[in-house]
Amino acid sequence: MKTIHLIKPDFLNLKMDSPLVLASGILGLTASSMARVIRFGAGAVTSKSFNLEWRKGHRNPSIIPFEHGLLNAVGLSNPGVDEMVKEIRLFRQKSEAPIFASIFGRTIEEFAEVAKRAAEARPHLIEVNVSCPNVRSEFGTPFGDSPQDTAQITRLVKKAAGDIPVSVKLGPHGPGIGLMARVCEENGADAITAINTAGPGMLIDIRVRKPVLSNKTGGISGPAILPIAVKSVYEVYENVRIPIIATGGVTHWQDAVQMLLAGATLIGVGTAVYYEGMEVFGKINKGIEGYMRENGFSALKELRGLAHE
Amino acid sequence: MKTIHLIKPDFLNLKMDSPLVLASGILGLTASSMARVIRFGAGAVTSKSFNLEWRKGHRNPSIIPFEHGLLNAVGLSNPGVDEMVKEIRLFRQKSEAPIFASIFGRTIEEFAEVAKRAAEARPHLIEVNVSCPNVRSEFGTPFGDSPQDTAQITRLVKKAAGDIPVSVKLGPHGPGIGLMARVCEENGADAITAINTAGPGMLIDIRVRKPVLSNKTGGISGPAILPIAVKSVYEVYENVRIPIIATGGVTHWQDAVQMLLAGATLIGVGTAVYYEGMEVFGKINKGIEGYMRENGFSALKELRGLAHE
Amino acid sequence: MQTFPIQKIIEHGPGVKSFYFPKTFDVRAGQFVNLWLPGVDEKPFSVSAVMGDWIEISVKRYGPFTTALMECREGDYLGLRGPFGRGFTLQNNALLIGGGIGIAPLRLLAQELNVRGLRFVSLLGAATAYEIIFARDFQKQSVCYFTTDDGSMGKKGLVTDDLVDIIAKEKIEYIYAAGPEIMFVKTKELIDPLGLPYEFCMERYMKCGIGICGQCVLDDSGLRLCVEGPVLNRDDLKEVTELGLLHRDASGRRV
Amino acid sequence: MQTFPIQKIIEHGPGVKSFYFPKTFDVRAGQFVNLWLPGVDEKPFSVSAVMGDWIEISVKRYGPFTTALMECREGDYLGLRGPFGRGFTLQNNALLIGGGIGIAPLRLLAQELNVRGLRFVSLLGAATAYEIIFARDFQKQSVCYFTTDDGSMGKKGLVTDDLVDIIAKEKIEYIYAAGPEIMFVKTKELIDPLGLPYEFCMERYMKCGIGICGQCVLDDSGLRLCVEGPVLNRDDLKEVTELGLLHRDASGRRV
Ligand SMILES: Cc1cc2nc3c(=O)[nH]c(=O)nc-3n(C[C@H](O)[C@H](O)[C@H](O)COP(=O)(O)OP(=O)(O)OC[C@H]3O[C@@H](n4cnc5c(N)ncnc54)[C@H](O)[C@@H]3O)c2cc1C
Ligand SMILES: Cc1cc2nc3c(=O)[nH]c(=O)nc-3n(C[C@H](O)[C@H](O)[C@H](O)COP(=O)(O)OP(=O)(O)OC[C@H]3O[C@@H](n4cnc5c(N)ncnc54)[C@H](O)[C@@H]3O)c2cc1C
Ligand SMILES: Cc1cc2nc3c(=O)[nH]c(=O)nc-3n(C[C@H](O)[C@H](O)[C@H](O)COP(=O)(O)O)c2cc1C
Ligand SMILES: Cc1cc2nc3c(=O)[nH]c(=O)nc-3n(C[C@H](O)[C@H](O)[C@H](O)COP(=O)(O)O)c2cc1C
Ligand code: FES
Ligand code: FES
Repeated sequence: MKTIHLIKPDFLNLKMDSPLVLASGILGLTASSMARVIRFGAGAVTSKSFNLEWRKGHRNPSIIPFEHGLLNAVGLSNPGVDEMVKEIRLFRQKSEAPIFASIFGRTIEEFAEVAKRAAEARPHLIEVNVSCPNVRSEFGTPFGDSPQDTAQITRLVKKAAGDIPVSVKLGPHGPGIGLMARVCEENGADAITAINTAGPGMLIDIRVRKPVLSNKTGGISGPAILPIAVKSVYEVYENVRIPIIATGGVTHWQDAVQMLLAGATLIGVGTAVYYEGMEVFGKINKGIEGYMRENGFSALKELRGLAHE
Repeated sequence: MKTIHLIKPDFLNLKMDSPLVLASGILGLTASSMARVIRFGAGAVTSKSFNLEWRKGHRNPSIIPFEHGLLNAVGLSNPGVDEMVKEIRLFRQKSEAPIFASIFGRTIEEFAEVAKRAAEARPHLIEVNVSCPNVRSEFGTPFGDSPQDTAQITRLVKKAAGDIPVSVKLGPHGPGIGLMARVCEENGADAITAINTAGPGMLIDIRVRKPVLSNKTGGISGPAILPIAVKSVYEVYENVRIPIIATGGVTHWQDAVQMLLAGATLIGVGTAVYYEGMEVFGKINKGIEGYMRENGFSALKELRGLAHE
Repeated sequence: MQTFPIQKIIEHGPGVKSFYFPKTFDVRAGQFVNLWLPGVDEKPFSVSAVMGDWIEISVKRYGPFTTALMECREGDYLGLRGPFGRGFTLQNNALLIGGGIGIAPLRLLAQELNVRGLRFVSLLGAATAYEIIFARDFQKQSVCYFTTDDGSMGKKGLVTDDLVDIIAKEKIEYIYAAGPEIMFVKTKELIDPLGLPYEFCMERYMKCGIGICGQCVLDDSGLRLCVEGPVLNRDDLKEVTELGLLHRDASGRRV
Repeated sequence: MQTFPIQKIIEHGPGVKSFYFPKTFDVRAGQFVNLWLPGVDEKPFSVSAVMGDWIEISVKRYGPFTTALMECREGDYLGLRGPFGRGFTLQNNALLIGGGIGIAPLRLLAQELNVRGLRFVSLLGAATAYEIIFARDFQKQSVCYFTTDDGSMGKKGLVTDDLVDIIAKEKIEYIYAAGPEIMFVKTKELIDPLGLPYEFCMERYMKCGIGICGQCVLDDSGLRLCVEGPVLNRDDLKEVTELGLLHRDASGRRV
């Protein structure tokens, strides 16, 4: 991927050639996989969310397409912190692009512990997933629905992470994403990732007469949720000054530009890989660059939040 | 529309030829409009939500299509209870099909007052809209996000409505739709309508660099939200015994069957009129009937909730 | 919603302008588009002509929206979506009756009739000469009768004054009309006794333009003007009881 | 997800069956589908043949999923989505090396080569005779060599035992292989020195089948077996460092 000067973001002093970040849970299990995503034009990658011990997650079907997006209830399957620390280290050897370590915990304390262990691998950012909707039956309401829990997790992770910056990943529902972002900022977060999957939703097969996902319900991603994500980013931008990793439904470059205008500094891309292939990163980069040239912008930050004026 | 025996629903002893109900806010301003919808095959209609005084609502654009559904922020524009009472009466003269009066209030007390006034027109059901997401800036958080408010509104409306049955219309987000449905049932609701629009969402025009809706954000309806609606209906069915008017994203007969399997007694149809025209009611009726014949069902209630087994 | 830059603006006279936009869809006479002026409002407008790669929209200043529109410059981006509704059918030996800015949709109709080689006669009226937009184009394509309130062009008076005479003289077999509602009422009174078939291009307050909000539905027919209209024919209008009476405003109230 | 009824079931022997489903898409040899057994799980399976309006899927019992599948009856509805992945390229003078249920994708490959008039030779091995599914069909289309662990069909031993000799004798120019991973390792050792091009149809634990979960990605290439595979060629495999080594389970751990 040739470096395109125009679209270099200004995010926490990290060196990136594109504002696009591979979203957590997509192709983020191994160093090899994430390094390949960089070769296709992503500016940074986010690992699959991991916690202390490995987890099998939910049985299949755990990821199913419907006409307008994907439903997934992977159930936070992951190989555990030991394995992921190795993969993050390996990635850092393979690639100069930043890697964000996505972490979660079953308890508030586990978040801090995982953050501490993850920090050993020196990721460029720790992303704190407080908003997975797919482990409700196991863990209860996501921590991200509670301002108190989120505040505490942010504080503890921030401390455990040392000098590594921390982004908190919020869901679109719950008690107002603007409020939650403020809580994170006040408790030391360096960035906000918005959003996780929406819904959740369910699809029932009318022949078999059963929910298709083994977990019955699953989070919704992809084109269907773009308006929810744009609205969330717009709202977060109005509430905090820390940068936003805008994620949710971005499939075409026009969607990415909407996110920038709503207030994004970086843009997460996940499900679009299904719709547009690995080439999606290069295509969106090119589209943003074309838009900037056509409209006389010379840096990404000139676009940021323009829709608020 | 020829009466199709197979698809007569069993809903609160109302005589209906189809389980399809025109959803509130769609073609529900006048008796003429609603009577025409019945001629296209709906089993019942719901009026536009109204309150005591007429309201202009938000400026245009207030309803915009995106690739996977509609965004709307009509802002509860309505001609007020006086006018709507006249239209409901007129509808009852024109048609034998049931009409549901959708009401809202800016205060808890107004709900009761509107219900009392609406009852004068003898609608077959009063639907209580506690979940409109588009008047947040004006009214604050929807009442439907608070179990206490919803309980009180349900009780007051139920009393004001006298012998007219009451359905409470819930949104998909907030503190758990299963819990909210239980609150409504415990406080006397005769049915649950699920769901109102999802999100809300926002779309930004990348040339003009502004949110397209005059209200900036709007509720999402149509195909994009079907999985959220199916999941909500499934959850309500697990929590209450009163019947469900399942609404949200139903566009094809297969969607309607999903709703029945999830636990619906009636099925609301709104945005599909945009995608499939007025013929959508007839098409879905035919599709459900075909499915029932093919699979050996002889009454709608045999399908109800089958996906839970 | 897609936005497009204004390609060109023509001023016919104070408060009457035509705007040109890139043509990105096919459109038939009588169909309309929704114009979005960011920060202001969105309103329906007939397409008044198709010229190569451009579509033309012609506007008269009334209230806040059209006033804001008059201030737009070439190159400004406006939202434009459509085309919505059903257009005119194309008939021979027709009379085109236009009142004021109602002349706009008739201009595209004249283009279409002309292309098909169908004969028509134009009867156009307005407050003053420059409001009879593109009068010269109509004259090139058809016999024309003009009326103005101030007598600045054609006969002084209302467009309907000589209607019955013109119908007889020009051997008219079909009527198209577009203009203020009072003009429809007058026209209907005069031509119903003659048994002539007709199509009116009507206006109502609109919200969605796509047939779901119910704002533009006509009593007693239940027809949605944005989908089954805005052009209604004699049969449609038989069931419309509100012609020339109250309309609905943004709240849905009759005003 | 779409569900379809099982049209027909053939039992080859204990724990080995072929299932027939309506054909609703085109599929190429090497591509696979995901089968959903409601209430049980969803797993990938190669399409082993296309017969008129049906597709055939051939399965050997291993664990819980395939055990449940063995209990299905004709008429049962199963979820089926696909086709996923890239298939085999079609080459002349090829050797098809199949081990156990790996014979399944080679059966469709044989059909395709045959239709194109391309010459091939089959070398198929399994634990016992009935596990060499559709042996007669292979014999009709090609010279065949069989091996079984118990000697119940063909030569007793492993499929790779006489590989180099057969390549020389049959003037083989291209290799296709499908079977257990250990067979690939052996095969690769034997043919790499010969400089022959090859394609292996591989298996990994899969979740999404659509290239997003990362579960099936191969070290060190980063290739997704469900999209860039399941058929990998010599060039692809040059970058795969995990062949015959650890795989990832449902958690993503190497096991
Ligand atoms: C299908 C359709 C096609 C249309 N095509 C055109 C067109 O081609 N060109 C065009 O200029 N307009 C057209 N209109 C009307 C247009 O949509 C606006 O309503 C109109 O331009 C006035 O908007 P405004 O906001 O400026 O004024 P408003 O604030 O809506 O109105 C200001 C005042 O003018 C009165 N008024 C508004 N419109 C009219 C009218 N048409 N006749 C008489 N009085 C009126 C109102 O009652 C009010 O008192 C069309 C409307 C429809 C429904
Ligand atoms: C692209 C692709 C195509 C496939 N095509 C076919 C096919 O056509 N027919 C078919 O029967 N299967 C095929 N498989 C394998 C299939 O998806 C299942 O993994 C397999 O059938 C076992 O599933 P299970 O749940 O019954 O057993 P599991 O519970 O997954 O396994 C039980 C035990 O058997 C072992 N095991 C599982 N699979 C294999 C194997 N393939 N070889 C050796 N040991 C194994 C496991 O390690 C475990 O110890 C394919 C897999 C992929 C990825
Ligand atoms: C299959 C799948 C798995 C995901 N796993 C995770 C995860 O482990 N951690 C996390 O924070 N988000 C996870 N997500 C959410 C995505 O990171 C992203 O927030 C969401 O999908 C919206 O973006 P998209 O529409 O671009 O996919 C997952 C999404 C999908 C589709
Ligand atoms: C333009 C529009 C206006 C609506 N107005 C109302 C309303 O006044 N009251 C209400 O309860 N729901 C209203 N709704 C929500 C619908 O009744 C319905 O719950 C929602 O659109 C989901 O169903 P659908 O996908 O079939 O449209 C409105 C929806 C739309 C699209
Ligand atoms: S404007 Fe909404 S139905 Fe016509
Ligand atoms: S199985 Fe998910 S990427 Fe291949």
